[in-house]
Amino acid sequence: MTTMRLQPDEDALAFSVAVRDLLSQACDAPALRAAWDGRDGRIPGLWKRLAEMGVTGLVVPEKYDGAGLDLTGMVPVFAEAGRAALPEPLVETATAAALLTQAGGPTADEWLPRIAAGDAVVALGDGSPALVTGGQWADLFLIGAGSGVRVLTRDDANVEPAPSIDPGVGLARVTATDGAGRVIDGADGAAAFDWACVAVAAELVGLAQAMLDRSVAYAKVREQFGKPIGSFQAVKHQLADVFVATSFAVPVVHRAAWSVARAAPTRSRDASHAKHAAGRAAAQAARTALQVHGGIGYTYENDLHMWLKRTWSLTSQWGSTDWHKDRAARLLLTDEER
Amino acid sequence: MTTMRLQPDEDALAFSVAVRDLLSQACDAPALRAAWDGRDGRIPGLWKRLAEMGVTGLVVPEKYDGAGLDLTGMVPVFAEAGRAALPEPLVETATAAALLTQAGGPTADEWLPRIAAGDAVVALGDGSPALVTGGQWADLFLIGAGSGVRVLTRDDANVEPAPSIDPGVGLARVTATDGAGRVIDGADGAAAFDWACVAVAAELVGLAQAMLDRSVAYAKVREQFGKPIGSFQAVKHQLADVFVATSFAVPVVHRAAWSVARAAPTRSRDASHAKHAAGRAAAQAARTALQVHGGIGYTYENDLHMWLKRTWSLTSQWGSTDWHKDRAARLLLTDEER
Amino acid sequence: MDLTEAPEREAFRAEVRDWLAANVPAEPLPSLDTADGFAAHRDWERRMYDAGYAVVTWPERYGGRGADLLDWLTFEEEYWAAGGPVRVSQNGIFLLAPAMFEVATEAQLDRFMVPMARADEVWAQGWSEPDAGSDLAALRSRADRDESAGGWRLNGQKTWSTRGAFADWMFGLFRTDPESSRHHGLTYLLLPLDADGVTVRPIRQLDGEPGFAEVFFDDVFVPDDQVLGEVGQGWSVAMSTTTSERGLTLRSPGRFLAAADRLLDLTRRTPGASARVVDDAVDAWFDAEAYRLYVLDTALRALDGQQIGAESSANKLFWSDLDVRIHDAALRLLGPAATLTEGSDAAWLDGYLFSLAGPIYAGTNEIQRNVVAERVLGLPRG
Amino acid sequence: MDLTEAPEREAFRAEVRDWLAANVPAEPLPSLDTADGFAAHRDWERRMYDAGYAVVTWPERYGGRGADLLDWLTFEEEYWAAGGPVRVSQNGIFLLAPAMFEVATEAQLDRFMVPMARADEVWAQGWSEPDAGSDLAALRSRADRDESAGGWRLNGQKTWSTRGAFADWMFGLFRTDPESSRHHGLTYLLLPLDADGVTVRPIRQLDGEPGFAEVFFDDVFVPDDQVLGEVGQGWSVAMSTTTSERGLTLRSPGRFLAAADRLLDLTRRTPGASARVVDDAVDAWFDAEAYRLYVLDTALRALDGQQIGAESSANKLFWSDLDVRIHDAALRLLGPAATLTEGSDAAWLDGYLFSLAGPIYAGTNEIQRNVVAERVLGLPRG
Repeated sequence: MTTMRLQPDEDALAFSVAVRDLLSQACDAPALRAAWDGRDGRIPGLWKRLAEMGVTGLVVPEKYDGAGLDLTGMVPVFAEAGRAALPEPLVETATAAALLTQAGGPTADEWLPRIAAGDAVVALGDGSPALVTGGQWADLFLIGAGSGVRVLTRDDANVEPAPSIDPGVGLARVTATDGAGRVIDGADGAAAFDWACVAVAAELVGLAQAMLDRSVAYAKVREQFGKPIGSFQAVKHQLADVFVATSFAVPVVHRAAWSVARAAPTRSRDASHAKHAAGRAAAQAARTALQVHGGIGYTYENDLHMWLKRTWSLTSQWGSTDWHKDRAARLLLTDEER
Repeated sequence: MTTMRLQPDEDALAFSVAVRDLLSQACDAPALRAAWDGRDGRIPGLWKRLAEMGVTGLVVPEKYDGAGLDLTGMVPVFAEAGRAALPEPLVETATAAALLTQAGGPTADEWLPRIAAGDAVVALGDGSPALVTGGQWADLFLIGAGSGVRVLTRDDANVEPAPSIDPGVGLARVTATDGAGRVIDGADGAAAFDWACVAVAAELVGLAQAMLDRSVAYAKVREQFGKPIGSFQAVKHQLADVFVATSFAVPVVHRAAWSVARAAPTRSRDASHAKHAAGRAAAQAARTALQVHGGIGYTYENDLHMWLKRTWSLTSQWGSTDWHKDRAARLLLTDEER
Repeated sequence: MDLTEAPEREAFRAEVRDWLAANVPAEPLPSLDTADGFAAHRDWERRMYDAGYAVVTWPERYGGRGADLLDWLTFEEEYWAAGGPVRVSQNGIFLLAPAMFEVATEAQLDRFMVPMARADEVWAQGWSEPDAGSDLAALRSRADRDESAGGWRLNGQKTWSTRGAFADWMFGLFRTDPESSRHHGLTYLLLPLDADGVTVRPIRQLDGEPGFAEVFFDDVFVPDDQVLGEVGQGWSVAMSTTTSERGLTLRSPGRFLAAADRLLDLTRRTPGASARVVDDAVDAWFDAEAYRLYVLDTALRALDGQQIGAESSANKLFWSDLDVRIHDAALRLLGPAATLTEGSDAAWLDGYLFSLAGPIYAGTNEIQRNVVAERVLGLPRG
Repeated sequence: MDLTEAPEREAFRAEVRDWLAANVPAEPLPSLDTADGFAAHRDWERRMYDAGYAVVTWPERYGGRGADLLDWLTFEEEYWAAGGPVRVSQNGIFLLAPAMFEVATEAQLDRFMVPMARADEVWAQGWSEPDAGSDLAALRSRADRDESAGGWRLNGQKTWSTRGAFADWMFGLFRTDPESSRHHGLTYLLLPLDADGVTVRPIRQLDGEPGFAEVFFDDVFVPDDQVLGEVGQGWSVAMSTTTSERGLTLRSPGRFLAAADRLLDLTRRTPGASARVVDDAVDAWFDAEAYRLYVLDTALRALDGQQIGAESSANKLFWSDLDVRIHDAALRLLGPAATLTEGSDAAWLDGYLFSLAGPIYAGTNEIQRNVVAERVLGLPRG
């Protein structure tokens, strides 16, 4: 009798499995390490392969050669990006596509096909100068300015790489050259921000699951005092707590995606709940992973550090975990009804 | 070369051992249960015995037949009161003695000898009506009113017992009859409040240690899965954490007593630190004790509940644990130096 | 993905809400753990039964309306939001009933289900024993075969029997094979607490009221038609119950959502509340909402025919911690009034005491973490 | 009770403060874990030595000034408050030196202490091995007797050797009795890292810099005069060290107090900081102060001739958790700037990475909790 469903649609889930398969080869640990030690932190050619697979165009409307997915279908894809610690501007470009789709007009006509084709990377920021993830790699910037959104091409902005412990997010300080760019009519920057927060929350859930999987695998093989450390209650219980925190963040992220896709009145509250729940779970997963790995997890040689640092990036960007709790508190405590 | 000392003086420690000996018989579990089921929650005759031992007069100046101890010497005695979950108005009456000693004058001349002799119980409150611990038992009330302190005899006030889950604190709602009582000249109510907070912090440390001791003893004998539950890491680590929290609260309480006794500029900050640290440790000890005891700890037949409920009383009275953190935060973040 | 509520479900929600608004007692009933309170709660259950709301998910022939899990979640949300009384028949309808519908005979269903639903017969549980708490498989209470009388004779003791002080019947596990050990040779039995040889000793809990009881058996006769499922299969029969106890049907989200909403109300009307407790209150509300979504997702997947399993231990860890945090935050907001046992806010203290049992019963949270680590994450046994 | 500071101590504090104000480098030195940084830190140690501040608690003949624990605490408070550099000679002066003063020969003291204090010889530690981390007694690196040469030949591997990448000498435990197991048959040896047969492989830590190293031994000769204490007594010699590592002398309160004060400053200049992180910052400051008082009390009782023991494990649990919380709160206050590796606030990220090692090395906190539970509380071993 019911048609209700909190999980993403089957086809979206199937597509995310295909994305996982691609990333498991094209973005495996050696490729990641190479990217981190490389020039710009990215994996050469991967963006184009994602485009060929249709990933960059998922949220682009069909008339622009995209798939026209809404955020609920994107969640499992972003989760795979997180699981792989993907060093590509997927969230940023997808959020920009959602924003341009909503606003329409000449900028959309010009850039949405390029995004679908994988020929354009777009990053978003707020104010000027702004600290922008993906900023080092972007061809176009959508910068929140007061109530409106300003479009800046690479020539309209001064882009200065911001050295981060996580080279895989392409962090940059972006300053608009005076008077450059123009404001897009009717672009809803606030909605785009919530869209991005849920996308990042999905990434954080994927990161948490990946760190939990690594920790469990290590705890099964690493022996101390003559048995696997995973047989000690102290280790078991820390990992069980991470599993619980992560499991209960997942439906929160799905629901927030629904609220954003439907522009529900609780959109911002739900988006903050998602970013907070996923950020908290990922932070707990990171601390536990390091503690379970012990000294080996503290080394650069071990792969774990790339997941830890991505977690630190994403919990502090797009509104920190604390910031989202504060925003939700304001929304919850001022309006009387749920 | 050094004469520095953070522990109470030897004679004060020796005296507290004598108090512990007295309470271990006169305030043992059966006596405590009888008091809880009794008329007024107190142990018949115990106040007089404490007076004969000199406990009620410890802070009373020698010229009023007291011992003239300062707060640093009282801390170990209050800790014993907490350890025994003593259902007597010791902290209240001692705080009143300290306040009357500081203020001097006719009220001091009249009441301090009675306090030393164990003929008077005094309680303190703020405003009217005020929720007052020991209020059910008090002969005299010292009520903060604006900047001053008002003295009320039993006849000057309407005293209405406030039903509490902890009958051993004699909680009452005290309302001054209009215009009754008079203000004591030069009484420093704020200093007395800090004095009481440190005294209660000492009690909380004693409660925490008692609950830890009970839990450790139970964990050694209670068997599940064929061995003592205390051999399971999950139980061990919870108890170890309680030990750490309690151990680090102790010197904080001693230092706060010193600051209060010397009217140090950091007096209020240190008093709040003590109430917070001890309250946090006791709350953690209570939760852990209940979890380690399991079902048996949840019963009224087991003695543990009296320590749990005293902890709930003292963490919520005299400024809750949260309240003291907030006060300290204001003091810390507004003044630049430590 | 689709979270829009079907029209017929919205209609059901509205119907339930109206009935509750008109029928939930304005004054809270006296404590379930007192004789008067117990009687008052029985009457309330009967009123629910007559209106068809006592057991909405049961078949109609037993007083239900064959509602599915979603309608049940809806009902629970409305029930707790309306301030409905605690369910005195909880042990029966949520713990025993699932096992009954699994393995009971037609005759047993006809005999027991309706009185259970009307609370004419209130059930106590008989799981734990003095030396078998967390380690349930260490049960020793035995049932010896009495062939001539066609039944079993019970000897031993149960403890922590919730509702035991006032209940009419008990369900529990007994060792029918004296040679057996651990999970083997146990049988699931049903017996009236007024049977010859049964002695009930109420146990006072933290609040001083007899919330549970010790039950002693001295050669108590239980006829064969009061055996639930196969002789010797008691453990597997019971597991279907304890799974549902930790899983969906005992700790419905509605109850925590209602408490979290009341917590936010208390926060709003507490001027000068400390920053931390306000933050903790919002955390608690977040997690109540997360629990609602998690259980909704589980229910939807169950309706979709998917197997539900690992969820139950994670569920229990989450709700039992959440329940404590909701009530702890409330008491901290109440400050000096936290320990008062009378007045409009005293319900928070009752709720706190109740919540403190959560991490202990139905398998301590330490045990649950072991279960998650070993059965879900596949870590080696200690 | 008396917390007034004696005049001579106040004078010492003032003298130290003045010297530091005049001498601590205005610009922070480059990272200790780079070649340049290492050299710069050596120079700094030498300046401290020449001024008599490198090892204040040591006897004067070795470059100290025979100060007691209280003066040492004072020195540390002033040192970290003044923003003094990390101590490159830390392993030597805080881990090795206590053991040296316990059991070393006059000749060994004369040979090693002054170069250690001047950082002419920087020491690396050789405790852990690939299969002996938390379980230190599982050490396998062996030292075989070479009677003719009058010494020992080392074979095996050490790992997690802090400062190993750039240090000159190593101290560590080796199995001199091949028949022995666990804590028995181990001997405490001192050896230069440029000796024949020693291979040092730097290990890059989280920040990408070689903070520690693996060290391989291929028939490395160590003469008898580089044996510290009795042959076969290495474990007890080392314990005096690891106790002081977890106890008083390695994690001085001054360092956490200074960090907590900087955290409060950061809080004050972070408008719109979330209520929770402000609260966590105050918590951290509270606990830094509690740690100062706890260590002060321990020191005073030690000076009073009382035995200090159980404190060390509780200490390590407390400061390692505190250090993480201080830096975690700071990064949360920095928000989007938290991950930046350049700029005035980047030191917080370095400090966070450093703090994350705290709960792991010198006996993981899981091990420490076992120690507290078993040795202090007397709970039965697993």
